[in-house]
Amino acid sequence: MTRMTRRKAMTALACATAIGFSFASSAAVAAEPPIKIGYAVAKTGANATGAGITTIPNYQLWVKEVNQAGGLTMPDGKKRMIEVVEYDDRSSNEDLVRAIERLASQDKVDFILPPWGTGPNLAIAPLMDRFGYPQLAVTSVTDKAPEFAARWKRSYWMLGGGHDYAVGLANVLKAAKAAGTINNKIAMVSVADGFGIDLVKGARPAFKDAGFEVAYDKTYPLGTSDFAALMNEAKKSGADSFVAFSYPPDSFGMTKTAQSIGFNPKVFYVGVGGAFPIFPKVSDGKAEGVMSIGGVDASSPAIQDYFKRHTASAGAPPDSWASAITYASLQMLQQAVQRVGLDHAKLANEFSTSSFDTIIGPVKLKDNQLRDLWWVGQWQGNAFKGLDPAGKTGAVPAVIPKPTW
Amino acid sequence: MTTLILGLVLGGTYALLALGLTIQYGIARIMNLAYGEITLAAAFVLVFLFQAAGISPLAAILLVGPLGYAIGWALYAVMMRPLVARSGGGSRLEVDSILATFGLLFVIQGLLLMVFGSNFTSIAYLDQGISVFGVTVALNRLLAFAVCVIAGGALTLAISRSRWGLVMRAVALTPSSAPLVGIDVNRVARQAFALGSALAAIGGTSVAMYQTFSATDGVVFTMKALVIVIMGGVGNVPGVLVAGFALGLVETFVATMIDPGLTLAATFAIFLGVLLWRPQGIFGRRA
Amino acid sequence: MTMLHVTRARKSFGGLVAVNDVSFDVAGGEILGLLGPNGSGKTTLLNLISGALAPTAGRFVLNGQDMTGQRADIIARQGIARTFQLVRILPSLTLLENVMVPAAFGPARLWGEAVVSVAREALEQVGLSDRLSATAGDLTYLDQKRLELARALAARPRLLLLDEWLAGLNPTELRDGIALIQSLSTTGITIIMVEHIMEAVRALCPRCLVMNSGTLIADGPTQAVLSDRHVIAAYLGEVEHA
Amino acid sequence: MSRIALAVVTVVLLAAIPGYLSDYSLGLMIGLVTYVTLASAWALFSGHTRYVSLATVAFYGSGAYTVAVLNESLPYPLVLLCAGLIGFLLALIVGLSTLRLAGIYFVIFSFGLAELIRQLITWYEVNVTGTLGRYIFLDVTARGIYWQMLALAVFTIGLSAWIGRHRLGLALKVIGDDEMVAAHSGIDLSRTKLIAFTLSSTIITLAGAIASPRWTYVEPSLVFNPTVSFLTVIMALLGGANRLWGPLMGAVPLFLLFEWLSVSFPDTYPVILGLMFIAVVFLFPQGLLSSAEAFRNRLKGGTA
Repeated sequence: MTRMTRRKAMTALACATAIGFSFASSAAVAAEPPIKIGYAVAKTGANATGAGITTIPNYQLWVKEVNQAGGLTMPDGKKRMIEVVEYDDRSSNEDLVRAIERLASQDKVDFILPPWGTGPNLAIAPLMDRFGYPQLAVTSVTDKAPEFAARWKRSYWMLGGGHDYAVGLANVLKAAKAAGTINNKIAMVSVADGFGIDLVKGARPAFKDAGFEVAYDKTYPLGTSDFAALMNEAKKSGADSFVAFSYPPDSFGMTKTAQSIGFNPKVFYVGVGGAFPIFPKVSDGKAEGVMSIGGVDASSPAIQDYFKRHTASAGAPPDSWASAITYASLQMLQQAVQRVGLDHAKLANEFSTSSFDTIIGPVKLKDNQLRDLWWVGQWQGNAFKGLDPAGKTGAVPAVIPKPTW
Repeated sequence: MTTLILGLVLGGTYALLALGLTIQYGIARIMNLAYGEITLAAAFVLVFLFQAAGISPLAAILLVGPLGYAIGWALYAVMMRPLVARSGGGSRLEVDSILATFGLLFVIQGLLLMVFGSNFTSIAYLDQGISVFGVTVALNRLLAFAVCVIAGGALTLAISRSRWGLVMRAVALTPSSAPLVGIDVNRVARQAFALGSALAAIGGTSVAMYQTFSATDGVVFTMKALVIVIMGGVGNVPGVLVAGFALGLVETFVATMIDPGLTLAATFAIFLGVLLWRPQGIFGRRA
Repeated sequence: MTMLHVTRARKSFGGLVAVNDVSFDVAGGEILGLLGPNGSGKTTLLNLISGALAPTAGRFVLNGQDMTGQRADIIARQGIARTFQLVRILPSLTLLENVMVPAAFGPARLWGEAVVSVAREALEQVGLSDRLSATAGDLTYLDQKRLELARALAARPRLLLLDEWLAGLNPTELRDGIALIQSLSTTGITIIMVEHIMEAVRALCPRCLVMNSGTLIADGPTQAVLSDRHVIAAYLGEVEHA
Repeated sequence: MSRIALAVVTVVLLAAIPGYLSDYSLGLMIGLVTYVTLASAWALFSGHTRYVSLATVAFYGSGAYTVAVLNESLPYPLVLLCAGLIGFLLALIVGLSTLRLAGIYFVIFSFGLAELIRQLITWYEVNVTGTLGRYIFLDVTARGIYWQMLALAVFTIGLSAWIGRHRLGLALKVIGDDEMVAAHSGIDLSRTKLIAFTLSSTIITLAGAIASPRWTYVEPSLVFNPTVSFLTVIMALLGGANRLWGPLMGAVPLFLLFEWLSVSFPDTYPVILGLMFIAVVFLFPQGLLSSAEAFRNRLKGGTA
């Protein structure tokens, strides 16, 4: 094979001033060899959109910031620049597996950042385990996280499971029902995909336990583009709450359809995509009151600052679900390296046992999982704010009923 | 009633998407796998014009349509013509055009990714509801439906009544003997391909109004269009209209009465069924 | 002894009746001419006999065996071989391979040495044995015609259907072609040939059938048939149209 | 004889290399051998008959999915056997119903088939089993996968070679050239096509089954990725689908090229890929092997 080109982090810098700055700083630390960090994410194919919104911009932002500050600090106080090796997995697990093998055995990178998505993270888990690399799996939602964390000792699962999100939503709705703002009927639709099924399986018992009747409960195939029939049925069901465990294009399509047919449930909840920065535009500026997965502590200065930096770097604000957590995972890496260096066993131990200070607040993993997450969020003002768990710092009370479109 | 109207409106958007493909494949004999990408490119251009230049999407259609025509013309002249010449009218053209346009698919998708990024794109335009016989339908869908009916109706008329249509039909039926009566097959095929591209672009602009899309969605459009074209009978404009409406009705019906999870399966099952029992299309004539 | 027995054969396409209740017999070893103006249904009749088309009605019996409505490959294995009006060779195969095909899949179902020697023999019969490994697509028109005949012969057929095999040849080639078919007749093969070239018909076929608009209008010794009033009218009618 | 000896030595060498390769190179070899298998198996049916099938992934994915469903309840060899059987039955059903379609209709049908199977499996999983996304936890190492895939590739090419000398091979070629002549020469069209299609599809299903343990997690949308079908077609056509070694000659350079492009130009490679694709169609209409042969003949003969 021909020699590969490394996309050095320096060349990835966006603006000229930044380049100048990094030259200056890299000259100062020229003696230290760079740290090689590799990742393989989808730049083309079905996963490219998700990776392009949540994963890649955060990797780029973090690398840029670290290198502008002179690099990663090692335990001995010396700084080493980051050199990035990146591959496109073409949204194919076969290519992804090969790329990880390449990163580990050919490029011998110091650390591998995870790909986007539940399937891809699972596909590389056995490999990462075999090579001994810690895997900070952020963008994978799975109820089996405890099982996986036990199976692959150096894997960390940081976005919870479908069950968690379903229960969180049930809590929010239960409170609203108790307050008498909504009736006991729910219209629920879900995408026929691993993600939608996980959530809907958690939601059915959770809603039942909370005393709800699921008046409409249907699954639609991945790739559906027209929701008129579905939304009309949901509207006719008489439910005050509309819940969709959906993917971004579907979440958007349903929102638009609800608006055009004048479907105004008191609770309007969509799945992935609801917390995307594009959502207010999709909803024609009427995102207020829409609920979705995730959320951020909008009052936190760290988060506000992160939103600003992300906007400056990527040209768009981050999504309000997995983006901040992705960035936080990189901060964990940064701090762990500073404490114990690049040894994989030591890093793994550090991730499992220590706590870290990140933009989402102090983070300490429990059984290799991040459990302190926002399960439900809502658009209020111009931000997507966390609702549940209600006791979490920064939680806001839910606005129910949602203002009409 | 609701099912009927929703199904018809959905069917209209489907049929609009398929109109161009049936002309490209039926008359120019090019199986254009990059059809969806052309649709998508037009959608991106519309959004760009709307957001950057503030041009109203309705006006933009008037711009994008001719642009699609020009691009289709150029594509045919540069890329397809040598393949057509090489095949000498044989069946090789089908395989060659599939392969070449598959490459084109990558090129356009790659360019879209580079220029517009991988993000979801969406504009809100005319998406307020409007009541049609008591059923609320989005205005932009209705617009697509109207464009479809007008374009489809005009095409049907033009092809069945005008001299130009006669020439088109002659080329579609027997490209080998059309030159005998003085028809420049190459010119007609180029016109048809360009017209198909223009229709694809118009379809794309209407998609941009009602749907969120990203740069990797093109294949979805191609497949949908293909299903409809095959069902309606290749090159058969009224057939495409009816097949599009039928598909919209079936999907809506299945989603309402049976299970939304089976809509796509139903689409493909019908499609495969049609292929097996009437490969010339529901409305095609037996060869 | 009757080799082929056709009873009230009929083929209609939609409203158009291409073959209209045609009945005739062919005796073993006979060379039968099938004449008629263009579009009179001759080729369709051949297609019905060879199984390329399924008849709308009628019966076809080959050597006492009913073959009505059978698939073409089964009929071929019963010993009927044919050439096509527009010559159909297998362009990407070599000459030898072309000719091996019916020997391998036809009535004899030969393979190995046997199939090659049969194929060589057939190519020799038509005078192409010096170019066994040439690609068939590269042949001239006449050689393609020869190849097609060799292919039909390699099936070792009991009944050979020739569809205007002599058409498009120049006078010298025509003489060679007629001689070739004549040499075949000595092997005892039965032939039905659709032909427009009267010279060839007179030289080769003791008996003729004439069709017009799907109907059999004459059946008898060639000389008598050709001077029949109806036959002349049919041909003259065609001239007027042209 | 020396040819066979050469082939044996090559296979032995190929079987021995995993010991000397890095994990990545081994992964690369697995991918390479997988596509050689797919392209050769595809050409087994489509190469000679010229029925361009885009159903490759329908079978490949079915194989992978079978392993995902059965890997916890049956021993591995039995799982493979089941996968092969399912591929065989599926091919039989599909073949019986579709092989009378010609030309573009067959192409499109085969494409729709993969989508239909994917939709049906999804619907079944969602509504009947209530899970979507299955895990494959098998103790099959990368080397194990490589050896199995290599064996399958050798078997496929061997089978193609054998068919090429057998009457089935001749029958397929004739069908590819002219079905009318084929029928009139006594070839049973449907039976011949069905046999070749079933053989080819069963091998493809097995390839999917063998490759699947590398992915750990399997979902219909992941395993029924239409790109696999397209790549297979392109590789076989590039090399020359009607030659024994054509698919291999197409798969090896294209696979390496894809890998190189995606590694070196992660951002622009779709455009480059597309352009090359078009170039291949224009420059090597008959496949690399034929073009190479024509070139050699020109050098040798001087005049054509």
